[in-house]
Amino acid sequence: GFFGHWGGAYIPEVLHQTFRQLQEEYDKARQDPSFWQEYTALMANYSCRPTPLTYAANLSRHFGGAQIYIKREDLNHTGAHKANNVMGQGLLVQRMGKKRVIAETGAGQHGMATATMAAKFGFACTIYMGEVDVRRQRPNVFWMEKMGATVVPVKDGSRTLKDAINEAFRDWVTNLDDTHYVFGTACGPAPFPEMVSWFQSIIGREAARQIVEQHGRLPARVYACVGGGSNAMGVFQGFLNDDVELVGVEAGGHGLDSGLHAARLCGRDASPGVAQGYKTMFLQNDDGQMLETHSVAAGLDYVGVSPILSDLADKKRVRFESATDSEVIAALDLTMRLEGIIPALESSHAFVQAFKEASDLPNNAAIIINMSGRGDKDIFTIAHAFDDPSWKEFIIARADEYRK
Amino acid sequence: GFFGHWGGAYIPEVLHQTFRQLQEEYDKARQDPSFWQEYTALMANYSCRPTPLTYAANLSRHFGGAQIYIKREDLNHTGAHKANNVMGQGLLVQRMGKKRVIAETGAGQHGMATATMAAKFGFACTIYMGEVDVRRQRPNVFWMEKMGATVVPVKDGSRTLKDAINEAFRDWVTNLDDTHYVFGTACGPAPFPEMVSWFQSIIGREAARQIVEQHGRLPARVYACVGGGSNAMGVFQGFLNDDVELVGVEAGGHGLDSGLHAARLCGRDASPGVAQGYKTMFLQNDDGQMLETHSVAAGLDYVGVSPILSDLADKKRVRFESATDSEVIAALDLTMRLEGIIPALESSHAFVQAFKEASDLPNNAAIIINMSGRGDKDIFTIAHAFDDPSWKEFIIARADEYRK
Amino acid sequence: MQLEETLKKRRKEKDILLMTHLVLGYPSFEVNRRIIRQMVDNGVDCIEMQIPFSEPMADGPVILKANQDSLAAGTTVAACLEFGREMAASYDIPFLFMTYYNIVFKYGEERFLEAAKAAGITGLIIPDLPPEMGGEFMTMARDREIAPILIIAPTSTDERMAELNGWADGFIYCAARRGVTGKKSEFGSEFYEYLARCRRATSLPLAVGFGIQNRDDVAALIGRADMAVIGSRTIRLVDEEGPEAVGPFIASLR
Amino acid sequence: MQLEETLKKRRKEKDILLMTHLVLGYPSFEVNRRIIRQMVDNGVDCIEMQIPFSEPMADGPVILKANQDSLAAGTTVAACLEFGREMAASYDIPFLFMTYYNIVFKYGEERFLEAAKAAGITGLIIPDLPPEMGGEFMTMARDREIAPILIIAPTSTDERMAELNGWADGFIYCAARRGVTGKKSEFGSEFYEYLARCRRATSLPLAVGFGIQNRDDVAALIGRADMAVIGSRTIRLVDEEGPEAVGPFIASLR
Repeated sequence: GFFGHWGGAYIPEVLHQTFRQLQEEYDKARQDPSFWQEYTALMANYSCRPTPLTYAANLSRHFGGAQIYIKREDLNHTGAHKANNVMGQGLLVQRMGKKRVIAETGAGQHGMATATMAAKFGFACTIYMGEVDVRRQRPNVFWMEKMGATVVPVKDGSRTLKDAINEAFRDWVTNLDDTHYVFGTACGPAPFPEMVSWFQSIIGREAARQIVEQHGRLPARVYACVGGGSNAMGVFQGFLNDDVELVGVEAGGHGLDSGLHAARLCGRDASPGVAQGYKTMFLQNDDGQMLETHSVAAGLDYVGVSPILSDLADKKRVRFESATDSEVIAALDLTMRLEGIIPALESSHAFVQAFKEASDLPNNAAIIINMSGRGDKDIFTIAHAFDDPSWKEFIIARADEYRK
Repeated sequence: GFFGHWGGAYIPEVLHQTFRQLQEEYDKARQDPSFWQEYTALMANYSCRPTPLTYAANLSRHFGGAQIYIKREDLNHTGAHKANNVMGQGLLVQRMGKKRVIAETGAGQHGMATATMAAKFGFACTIYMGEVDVRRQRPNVFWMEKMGATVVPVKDGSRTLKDAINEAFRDWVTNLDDTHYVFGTACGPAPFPEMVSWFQSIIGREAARQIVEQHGRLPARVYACVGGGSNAMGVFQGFLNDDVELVGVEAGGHGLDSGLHAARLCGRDASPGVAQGYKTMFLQNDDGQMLETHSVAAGLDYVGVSPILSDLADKKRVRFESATDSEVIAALDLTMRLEGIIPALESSHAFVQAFKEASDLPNNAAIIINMSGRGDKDIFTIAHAFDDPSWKEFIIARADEYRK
Repeated sequence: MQLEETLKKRRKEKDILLMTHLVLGYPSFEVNRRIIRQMVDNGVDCIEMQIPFSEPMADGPVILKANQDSLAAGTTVAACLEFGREMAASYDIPFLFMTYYNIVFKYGEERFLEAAKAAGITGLIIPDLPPEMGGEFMTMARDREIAPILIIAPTSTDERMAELNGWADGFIYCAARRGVTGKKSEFGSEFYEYLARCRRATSLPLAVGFGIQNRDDVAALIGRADMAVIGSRTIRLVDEEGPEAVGPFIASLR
Repeated sequence: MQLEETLKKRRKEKDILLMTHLVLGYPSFEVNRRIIRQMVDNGVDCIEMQIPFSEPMADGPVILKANQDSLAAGTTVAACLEFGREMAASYDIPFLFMTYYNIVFKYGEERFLEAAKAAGITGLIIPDLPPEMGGEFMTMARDREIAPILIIAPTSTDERMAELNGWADGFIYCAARRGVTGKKSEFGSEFYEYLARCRRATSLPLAVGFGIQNRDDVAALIGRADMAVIGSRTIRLVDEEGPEAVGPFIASLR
C-alpha cells in the first residue's frame, strides 16, 4: 500500500478485518479478467462509455500551437468521472454481499454518483456532507435525497470535505459488517488510492487509444486538475510508460502566497503528514493540525492529495502547477464561447494550464485536457462568480414567491 | 412536404427562395452518403453517440412484466436529444455558407443546444424565448449568454414558445441572406418536419440495432413523449416498418377535461389548423385562434404537433396517450429511486405510460422508453413540484445574500 | 376582374392611388368606423381590413399588438364579416380582407368566400398562403369575383414573379423589402430596379407599402407603382393622436 | 516493562483498576489540573491525556468537539508535553499520552519519544497506528521504556490478537465494541466471550472502556478485565456540572 514514501493504511484496529476483506476482494477482481469486462460493460450500458475525445478545433486555432483534445468525462452519467469509481466499487460491494454504502462528498458530485450507484444496485445509502457544503450545494442534496439516499450534514470542524470524511469513517467503524465506505478519490487508506485509480484508469486507457486513432500518435502533454487526484490518476495511467509529459493542476485559489489555496504539491505550504488513514503531503501547520483550504472549485478544496501523485511528484514523472480562481473563470469563459462546452470549475483548472502552454508547442503536437466533469451543475457558483445581475434578480424573485 | 393531410409550407413569399435553398441543400445532403457519415462522426466525437440503451433491471422487476430498456438521450452533450437536430442543421448551415443562426426556445434546451452549436461552428446566434420562459428558465439563459448567444425575451402574446417561434420567423424574413432559422422540432414549414425527423432518426437507428443486440429481438412497444414530436419521430423511425407498437405520450396537464393540457392527438380539444407555417392538429378555438396550453414540462407546452405524427395518428400507426402532471412527478420519483436516473419532466411522460402498461406484457417482451433528456436541468421546476422545504430555504437564503 | 377594373379606372384619374390598412376591432369597431369614414372622406381608394389572428407571423410589433388587443377585447370572425358588410354597403370604394390562412381554413374556405362575397368584399390578402398551398382556394375566390391578391417580394425571381402573377387578381402587392410590416425602407436604385421588375412581370396594378410617412414618400412612387399602401402608420397615429388625426394625415399625402 | 509492572502491582491491591481520560487544553489546562487532582485523590490508577488533533477520526462527538475547542483555544503540542511533564512530576501514578499519529510524525518520532520520556510519560496510545505502519516506532518506544499500548477490537481474530500482543506493552486496550468513543455498549455473553479471547491472547493487563456510567458497570468487569476506562463520561460531566463533580463521580465507581 505504499508508493515511495506515501500511502499506507493508518486505520483503527476495528477496521483491520474490513480492509483485509476489501483488499482481498480487490485483488481477486484485478486478477479476474471477467471483472474488468463486467465493469466496462456496465459503464458502456449505464454511463455512455467510452466517452469521446473531442477535438477542440476552435481553441486549437485560437492558441495557434498544439492541437487540443478534450477527454469528455462530463458526458458520463451524473456528469463527471466520479461515476467510474462508484460503479466499480458498486460491483465490489455486490461481490462482498454488503447491503449499505456510505460516502463523503464535498461539491456533491461524488455523493450524487454514490446515491445513483446505490439506487441502481439497490443498496441503502448515507452521504456525509459538511454543513457548509450542504448549504452551498442544495441542488445536489435534493437529487441525492430523491434517489433515496440519506444526506447527513456534518457539523464538526470546518464543516467541509475533510470533516465529512472523518464522519464517514466514524459511521464505518460502527457499521462495518453490512456497510462499505465508497471512498471518492484516490486518497485514504490502502487499497483505496490504488483501487480508485484502477477504476479511473478506464479514462486513460480510452484516451490513449483515441488519441492515436484521431491524431495518429501520442500527445505531447496531458493536463488534469488535482483535488484528491482521481481524475488525474485516471487519465495519467494511460500514458505513464510513454514519452508524454503529465501535468497536474492544483487549486491556486487567491494565489500561492495568499494562504487561500489548496496547492499541496506545487506550493510551499504543504508538508508530509498522516491523516484520514494515509500518508501524503498535507496542508498543515507546524504542529500537524490541518489548515483550512480554499478554491472556487469545491472538488479541489481538500487538505490532502493522492499518495500516488505525491510519489509521481517526487519522481518528477508528473509536473504540478496551479491555477487561480480568476484564471479559472477566464478559461471557463473562453471554452464556453469557442467550443460550446462547459467544464466544471474543477476541470477548468486543467484548461488554464493547457491554455498557458498550448501556443509554445508545434502544430503537429497534440495535448489532452481531461474534462473531469460538466459545469452546468455549478450554476449557483458560476453565476455567482460571474456576478450575473439577472441571475441575482431571478433568485430574489423566486425567493419572494416562496416567502408568500 | 405533405404527410397525408398534414404539413405543407404556409410561408410568406419573402421566404420562398430561402426555403427553396434549404430544401435543395437538404435534398443534396440526404443523397450524399458522406453527409450522414460526417454527421454521425461529429455526434460521436462531440456528443457521445451512440447513446446507450440502458437495461432498467429494477424497474422491470418492479413491474414484473416486460423488460424495460431506456434510450439515453440524456447523455448527449447539452443533456437532451435536441443536440442531434442542431448539430445536423449546423452542418447544413455551413454548407449554405450562412454565418448566423436564430432559434426559438421554450424550456431552453433547444436554445442551449443551438447556442452550443453556434459556438462550435463559429456562427453568430440569437435565441428568441418568451418572456415568461426567460423568467422560468434563467439558468438556461445564463448558459446561452455565456456561450455567446443573444437571448431576446419575447413580450408578445402568451410570451411562451409559440410567440418565440413567431418572433424568430420575423427575424428570419428580415435577415434571410446570412441567417438560418434552426427550427427546434419536427414542426414548422416543410422541409423542417422531415429534416428534423431525419436528424433525429439517429436515435431510432441506434435503438433498433441495440435492442436486437441486447434483447435478441425487436421490442413490443416503444414509448416517447410528444411535444413538437422530434424525439418521438427520432426513435419511432427505427421501428416504423416493423411489428412494433409505437406510443406517443402527450402532456395531460391537469387532465384532458380540465382545459389545462397540451394534448393535440389524444384529447378532444384540438382540431385541424394552419399556423406557424404548417398544417396540423392545433389547440385552437372555433375561430381558429390558438389557445393557451399547460404542462408541468415546458418542452411539451405547445399548441401544434409534428404533421408527420398527425398523419401517423390518422393511420393508427402510432397510438397516442397522455400523462398528467401528477403522474409525471410520480414516475420521475420512482425512476430516480429504482434506477438512479433522472429523466427530464418531458421524458417522464413516456415513463408514465410505459409504467402503466409494462406489467401487462410478458417477461420475454421488451419495451423501449425514449429518455429525451435529463432532469437535473429542471431543478427549479422539479424541486418546486416536489414542494421541497429545504430547497425553498436555500433559495431564500441565497436571495438574502444577494439583497445585501 | 372587378377589383382590377375599379382600381384601373380610379388610376386614370390620379397619379397614384392610396390604400390604407386597419385591424378590425382595434381599438374597437366603433373607432374603426370613424377611421374609415375619414379615410374615405379624404380620398382613400381602397381599404384593407385585417381580421385578427393570434399568430400573425408576418406582422411587426405594432400590428401584432393590435391583433392581440383586438382578440383580447373579444373580436370574432363573425363580427369582422358583419363589419365588412356594413362598410362595403356604406362606401363606394373597394374593401378587402387581410388575414392569415387559419382564419379562412377554420371557417371553411368555401363558406368564408361566400360570406365575404355576401359582404361585398372584392379582394383577399393572405400573407401565409402561397399559391403552392392555396392554388385551389385562389381559383375558388376568382370564381366568386373575389380577387386573390398575391404578394411579391424582393427575393422573388423573375420566374417566380411570373408564376405569382398567374394566380393573382385585383392587384399585386409588392413587399418593398425583407422583414415584417411597420419598418421604413430605403429608396434607391436597387428599390426602383425591383419595382421595374415587378412592372414587367404583371399587367395588374402595383401596390407598394414601405412605411410611408408623408407626401414626399408617396410622390416618389408616382410613375413606378399604381398604389401606395399606408400600413402601421395609421395605427400608430390613432394610438398617439386619436382617430381624428387620420383624416388630415391622409389628406396631406397627395 | 515499567508500565506493566506498575499496573500489575496496583492490581494486586484492587479488584479492578480505573483509567481516566481527558483532552489536554479542554476546556483549559487550568481545569485539566483541577480534574487530574480530583482523579488522583479519588484513586484513579492511570490517566490518559489526549493531545488534540484536528482530524480525530476514531473519536465520537464529545471528544471530537473537545479536540476542536482545545485547538481553537490555541493548544500546542509543546504545551501538552510540558503539561504532561508537570503532572507526571506531581503525582505517583502512570500518565499516558493518547493522540493521532500525525502529531507524533510531524513532531518527529524520535524527538517525540525523547520529549515524552523526559516528561515522565510511560505509555502511548495512537489509535490510527497499527503495527503494520508503526512497528519500528513501537520498538523505538519500548527501547525508551515507553509502552506502546495497542488496541484490540471485537473484529480482531485470535491470530490478529496474538500479533498485536507481540507489539504491545504496558497493557492491552480492548475496544469493547465497534464504533467510536462515547457510546454505551451492551453487556452479554458475546461481550464476555470477546474478553475471554482477549485474556487468552495476552499476559498483559486488559483495559476495557465501554461508556461506563456507574459502579455496576465497573463491577461487571471484575474478574474479566484488569482496568476499566472512563472516557467521554468525564468530559460530559465537566461540561455539565463543572470540574468539581469529577471527584465524587470517580469515588462512586468502586
